[in-house]
Amino acid sequence: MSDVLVTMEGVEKTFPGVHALSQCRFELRKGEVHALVGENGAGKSTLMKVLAGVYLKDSGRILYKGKEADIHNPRAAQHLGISMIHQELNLMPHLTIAQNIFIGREPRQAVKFMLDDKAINDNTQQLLDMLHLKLDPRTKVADLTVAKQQMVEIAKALSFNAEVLIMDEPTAALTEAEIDELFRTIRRLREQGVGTVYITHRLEELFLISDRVTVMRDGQYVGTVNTADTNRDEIIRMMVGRTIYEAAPDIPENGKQDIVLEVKNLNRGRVLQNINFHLKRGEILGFAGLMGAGRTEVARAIFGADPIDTGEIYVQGKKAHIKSPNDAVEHGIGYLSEDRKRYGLTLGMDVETNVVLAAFRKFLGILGVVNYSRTRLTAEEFVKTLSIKTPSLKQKVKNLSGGNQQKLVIAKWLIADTDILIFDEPTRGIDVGAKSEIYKLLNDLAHQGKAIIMISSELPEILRMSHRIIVMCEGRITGELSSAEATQEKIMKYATERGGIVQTNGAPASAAV
Amino acid sequence: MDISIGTPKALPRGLLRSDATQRLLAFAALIVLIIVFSLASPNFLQFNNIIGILLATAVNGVLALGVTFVIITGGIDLSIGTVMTFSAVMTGVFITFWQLPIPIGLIGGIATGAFAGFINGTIIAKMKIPPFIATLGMMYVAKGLSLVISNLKPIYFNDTPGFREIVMGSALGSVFPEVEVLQIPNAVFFLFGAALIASFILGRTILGRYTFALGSNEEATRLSGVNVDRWKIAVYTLGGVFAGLGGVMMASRLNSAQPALGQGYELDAIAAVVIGGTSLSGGEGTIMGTIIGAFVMSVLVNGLRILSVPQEWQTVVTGAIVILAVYLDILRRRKS
Amino acid sequence: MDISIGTPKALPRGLLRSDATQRLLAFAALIVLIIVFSLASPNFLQFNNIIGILLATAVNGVLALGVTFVIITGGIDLSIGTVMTFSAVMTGVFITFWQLPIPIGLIGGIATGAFAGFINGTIIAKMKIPPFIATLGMMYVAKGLSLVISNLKPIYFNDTPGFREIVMGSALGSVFPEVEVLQIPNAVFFLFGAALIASFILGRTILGRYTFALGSNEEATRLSGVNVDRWKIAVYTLGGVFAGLGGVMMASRLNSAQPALGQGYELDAIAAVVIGGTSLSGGEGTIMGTIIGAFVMSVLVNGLRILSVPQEWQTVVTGAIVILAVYLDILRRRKS
Amino acid sequence: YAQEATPEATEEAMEEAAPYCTPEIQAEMAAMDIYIPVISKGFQHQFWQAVKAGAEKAAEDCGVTVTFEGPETEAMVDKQMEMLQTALDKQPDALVFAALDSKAAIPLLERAQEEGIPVIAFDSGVDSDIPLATAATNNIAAAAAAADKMAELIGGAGEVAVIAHDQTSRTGIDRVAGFTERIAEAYPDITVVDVQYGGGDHLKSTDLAKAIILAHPNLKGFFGANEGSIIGVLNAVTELGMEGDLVVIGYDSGRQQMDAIIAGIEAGAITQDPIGIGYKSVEAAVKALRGEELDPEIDTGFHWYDATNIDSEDIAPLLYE
Ligand SMILES: Nc1ncnc2c1ncn2[C@@H]1O[C@H](COP(=O)(O)OP(=O)(O)OP(=O)(O)O)[C@@H](O)[C@H]1O
Ligand SMILES: Nc1ncnc2c1ncn2[C@@H]1O[C@H](COP(=O)(O)OP(=O)(O)OP(=O)(O)O)[C@@H](O)[C@H]1O
Ligand SMILES: [Mg+2]
Ligand SMILES: [Mg+2]
Repeated sequence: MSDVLVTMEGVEKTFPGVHALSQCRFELRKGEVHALVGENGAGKSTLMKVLAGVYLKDSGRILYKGKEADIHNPRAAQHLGISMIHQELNLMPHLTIAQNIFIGREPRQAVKFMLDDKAINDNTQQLLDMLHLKLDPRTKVADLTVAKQQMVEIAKALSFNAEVLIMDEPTAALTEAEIDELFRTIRRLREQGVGTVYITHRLEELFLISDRVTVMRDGQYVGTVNTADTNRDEIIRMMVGRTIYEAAPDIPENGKQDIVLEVKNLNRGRVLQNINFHLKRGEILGFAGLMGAGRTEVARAIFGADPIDTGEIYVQGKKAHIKSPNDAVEHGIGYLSEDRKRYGLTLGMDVETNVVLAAFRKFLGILGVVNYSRTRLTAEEFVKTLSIKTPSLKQKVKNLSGGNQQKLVIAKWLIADTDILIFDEPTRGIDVGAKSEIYKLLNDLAHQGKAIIMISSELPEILRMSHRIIVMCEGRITGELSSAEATQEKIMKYATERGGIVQTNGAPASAAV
Repeated sequence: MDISIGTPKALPRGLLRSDATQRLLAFAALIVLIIVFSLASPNFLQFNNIIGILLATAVNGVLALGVTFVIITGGIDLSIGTVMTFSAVMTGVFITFWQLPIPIGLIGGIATGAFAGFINGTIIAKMKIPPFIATLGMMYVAKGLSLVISNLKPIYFNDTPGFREIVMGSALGSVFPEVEVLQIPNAVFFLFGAALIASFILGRTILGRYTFALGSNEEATRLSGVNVDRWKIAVYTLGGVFAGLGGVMMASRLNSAQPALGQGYELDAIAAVVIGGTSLSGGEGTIMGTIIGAFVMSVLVNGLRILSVPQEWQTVVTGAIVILAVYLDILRRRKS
Repeated sequence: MDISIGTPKALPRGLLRSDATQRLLAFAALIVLIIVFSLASPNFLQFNNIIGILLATAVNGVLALGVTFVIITGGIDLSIGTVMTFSAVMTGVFITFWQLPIPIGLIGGIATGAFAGFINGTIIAKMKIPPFIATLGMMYVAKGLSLVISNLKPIYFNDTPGFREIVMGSALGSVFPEVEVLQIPNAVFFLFGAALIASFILGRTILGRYTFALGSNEEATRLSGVNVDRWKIAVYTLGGVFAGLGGVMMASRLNSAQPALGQGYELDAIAAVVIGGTSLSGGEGTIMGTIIGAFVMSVLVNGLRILSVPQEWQTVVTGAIVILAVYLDILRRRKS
Repeated sequence: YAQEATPEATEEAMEEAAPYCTPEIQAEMAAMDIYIPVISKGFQHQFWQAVKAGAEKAAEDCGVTVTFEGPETEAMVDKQMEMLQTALDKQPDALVFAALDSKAAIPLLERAQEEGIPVIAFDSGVDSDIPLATAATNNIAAAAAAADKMAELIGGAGEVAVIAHDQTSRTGIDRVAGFTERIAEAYPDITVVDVQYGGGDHLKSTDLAKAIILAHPNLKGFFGANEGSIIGVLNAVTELGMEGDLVVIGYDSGRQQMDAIIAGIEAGAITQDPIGIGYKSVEAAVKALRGEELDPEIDTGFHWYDATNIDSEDIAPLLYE
């Protein structure tokens, strides 16, 4: 018997208007971490969803341990020992962590239909301890931040003791410490012979964790290489079919520019305490910090998405009363949320509507009649500029890949043409090619005189893009650095005055999963 | 894969295209019903009965138009039936009690509906009460107020000559008095006129766009800087306008405002909307679908009556057809 | 950074805690109503009237229990009112027409409800028809069938001695015949017994867990390998069981099965559930809340009647109170 | 005041009970394939089912076809108009109709007249001379008779209450008005302390009646203005253990009410002759079709019945279980 766990051959999958997978293949061995990379919309998630029983393939074969497997639903996949962490969070917010982890296979009491909640909680506690997560199994998932929810998803996937573990961009919402912990866990699993599929856009992670890399492009298999025998540039070339020139954007000096946004003594419960900062014309102001530091809260408070307790906001020197996002837009502030599906897009509507949604008032004739020829032209123009992959302007946004959805959100705010733009994790889940396009875009916007706040959990990105960096911790601003003085170490020092979700004394876990 | 815009101009606009399929299929169901009933009874396809069907559709159709907007936002309006009645009663108050001229009475009636819708919208948007509950409350309030204001008695328009002719007269027919097939009551034109306006609002105006956006993802719409509260109130107010129009049509047709009527109409209207392919979870729907849905309902009821099917069986069949019609629509969508 | 949950073990369990607050607040509203009515009328707090309120709550409360499950899954059941009637009619068929023994008749009645619920669930889960439509269809079908089967006539249980005593007798009272305050009709114990069972199912069993999971995120539940179709069917079937129980209780109280009754009961039951703090968007809810909600409704109606408030005003007040009660609940949640 | 509540008109109506439709007429009609739709005010209630039974009996006797339909509630004026319109579209030979709102129906009745379709009204009249005859109970007089009985049985003084089915339907309004107005004008020592409406729903009427009884401890009598309402009153009395403490007077019949009357829990009730209404209306339609002159008023009468005469020949045929 060979050590091949999964073989997928000739897999085809079409969605209405999209040929998502064509003649795709993939192979996973025992005890390897197999990275799957490709541009947004390349079909990575779709291929793995076929393996996990979420989508039915149109044709092709899946061999599991050498035998043809019929994976027609998620349960069938679970029975085979295939477990998947989805790109989108798939949790029940009203249930507790423990209830989420054991959904579908709850321990029962002597009477079969009765639940044994103590066992659920105890087992979960063990699991969380093993991952060094300081979480109470009885906490409702709705009360957790995205990052913590992601960790719960990971804990859940691990709890299956699966032989095949698929992780679709698990680190997109995580910070360094958590990623370290995750990698430790993955390595431990590798030793136990688990085969892990690891989808990511953070190419540097490939070299930290993966054994082999498979590259996909436009729904097709491009190739598989041993990580040890390749390098970043080669992978990028395989992904995009060309070389990407990753020049550091120039950061123009802008010390003399006027202040367009000033925030004074912003307070909101324990989440935001005494936030004071200003933003200048043409400036990119980076917001760094660990997850839960309160950066999103700052953005939402400025944008009027959440009510504030106290504090003042000045736009162009004048005091602004921002009670709702509508007020914010009227004051020329735009906000791109970190969770595009929930807060950024009307997924059931088409591309055209989504890109003009924040700027409809610009396309109105008498009686509130929408000038569709103008919305179409504008949408077309921006879809082209940002090279958003979509079969047509009338494609429903939910059928676009994650990265293209993100570009759409950006297009939306570019059309709204606000002077102040707050980008919350603008490159989360975006491929390298698109990322460099977005960096360039941010730069151009700053050059055009827009004032930009960029919230990011990726330190290299923050360091590369920002004129100035504000570091937050626990709802307070703990430091400010100019681009010249900023380094990863300094930022981390400000950002980690106390431990994160992962215990810092994390002893290497030896217990078996 | 087709990068960027592909051939947008070659394709008919996506939204329109899917609408077209939808219309075709719901329409097919309607045609099947009509064929079955025509074969089963020679009385079904006579001119008078067709007019009867059109008339029976008029009020429910107009109500359904308003609910279409509400349902596309992902909401529901249980109050339209009794708000319709309330509007009819207020029309009676204006015209019969206060002796105001007919046009003012009609506008007053419609404004009453709009006002009730505005209250619905305000409760929903500002107090964050789920639409089901807010409009359930309004259903009771409007019902009670209709009875209180009318003093539990129908208000008659017998002393207002011409009131009945507003919907029951035939403006077209009076131009061609000798052509029988043109003796179509105005109610029918009210229905199709209202449908055209609704279609225009939904398809061409900002209100229509936001109606869809609210239903698709309200939070994302809010975070796009749209004043969702205001637009939500506008949608429910619009629903109220159609309920008010239904009310004055009802009053004109019966030449009286019947205060006890109305409850239950909301279910027929909602059924029409959903049969017409509008999704209760919001974000999609068409006016054409709603009109066809309304006709499916009234052709069904009329046909069963023409066939003298016992009433209790009519109820059973109606229930089954509602489910079936929606199922067909779902099958169609799954295919596409 | 103190990201994790502070002192988890010091806090009471999250779910329980929020339940407790919810109960307390809905309960407070109930108490306020009771105090107001007691002050307004000396007749309100007499023993017989309290029993009257309890009895008036019994059927609606039992129906509301079933709907609670359905609503927690994010669904709705508009058919419970007429399914209740259908169950009552079938109980009549079993006991009066077929002369089956009472226990079998009762079980048959409840099974009828369960069957209707099962059909609802199947249509919803397998045919993917929205609950609103599926149960709207079932509402009509059950209503029609009740009339058909009973041949439009009430079915009497006069020849079945002891049938009326099932809910109207007082098992407790007969043990202590001389103590007046213990002469509590069995219906009350049925209600509380059913509530206990419902509470147990919701809180302790696998069905309860999946009820919450379905309402919280159905897709995630499905991706976790749960057979969501099967559990959804189970939830609607359970709703049907409670409707069936309501039906036999109704039949016993009226000593007859009245085939024309039932429509409209679903709205009262849904209102009770929502007043009790269960969210129509699913994922949360409690049995205790529903019971309190049912009492709020019946205390309100009873109090207004005791005060001889004219009916049309009762309707207005009921509407306003429904909105207000839900608003209070929303305010509470926003605070917490 | 009148001890015998039955007005003369009723006696008259009872006399001409000889069936009109002989086998010859039956054959004649059958040959013509006559169709007569009956549009009623309702169909789910026992009363209307009894009317239907009468109409179907007449149809059988006279060799014609009838269909019977009515809206679900008496509020549904427009639904009834649609039924009427559909009925006319079926090109009937005659029409039998009970208007929920007589004014609203006039245009359609005019259409019937134009098309030469004879119209017979029943239950309550139509404000028009189109119907050739009207077979109806005078609900006001009937309820007034109930008031007289009530006064007699409670000794001419005290508090009484009323539960009716509907505050807007003609029958609901007439019966409540007939009762309360009679009390007001003839019995100054009697007060009607409460009038409430239970929609004809037995369960709601029960809870309602209970609340009224408890709110008015001195209540001496209770009038239930239709079957559902009186069953509610009876249930309330039974559940409160007050059998015999209250004078309960009902309307119409039905098994439970009849049992209660025999058991002495209910003093008695007013019954109409629903079967007769149905029968006579269809019969009148046949007469009209045969070109006969019709008596425009067919009073089908009402009767007081109690434990003493419930089994009598006069009453028993009027009651339905
Ligand atoms: N449910 C669906 N319906 C229609 N089209 C879909 C659906 N899911 C995915 N697609 C399309 O299939 C293609 C592949 O998408 P997929 O999500 O697999 O990409 P991906 O490689 O995971 O991209 P990303 O890195 O952005 O997540 C895309 O063009 C996408 O628009
Ligand atoms: N739904 C919630 N319920 C309770 N607390 C929350 C919730 N969401 C966020 N918080 C808390 O609010 C604080 C700020 O969170 P926020 O999301 O603003 O952080 P962030 O810096 O943007 O981090 P991230 O990288 O996760 O977006 C944290 O303490 C977090 O625990
Ligand atoms: Mg993906
Ligand atoms: Mg954030």
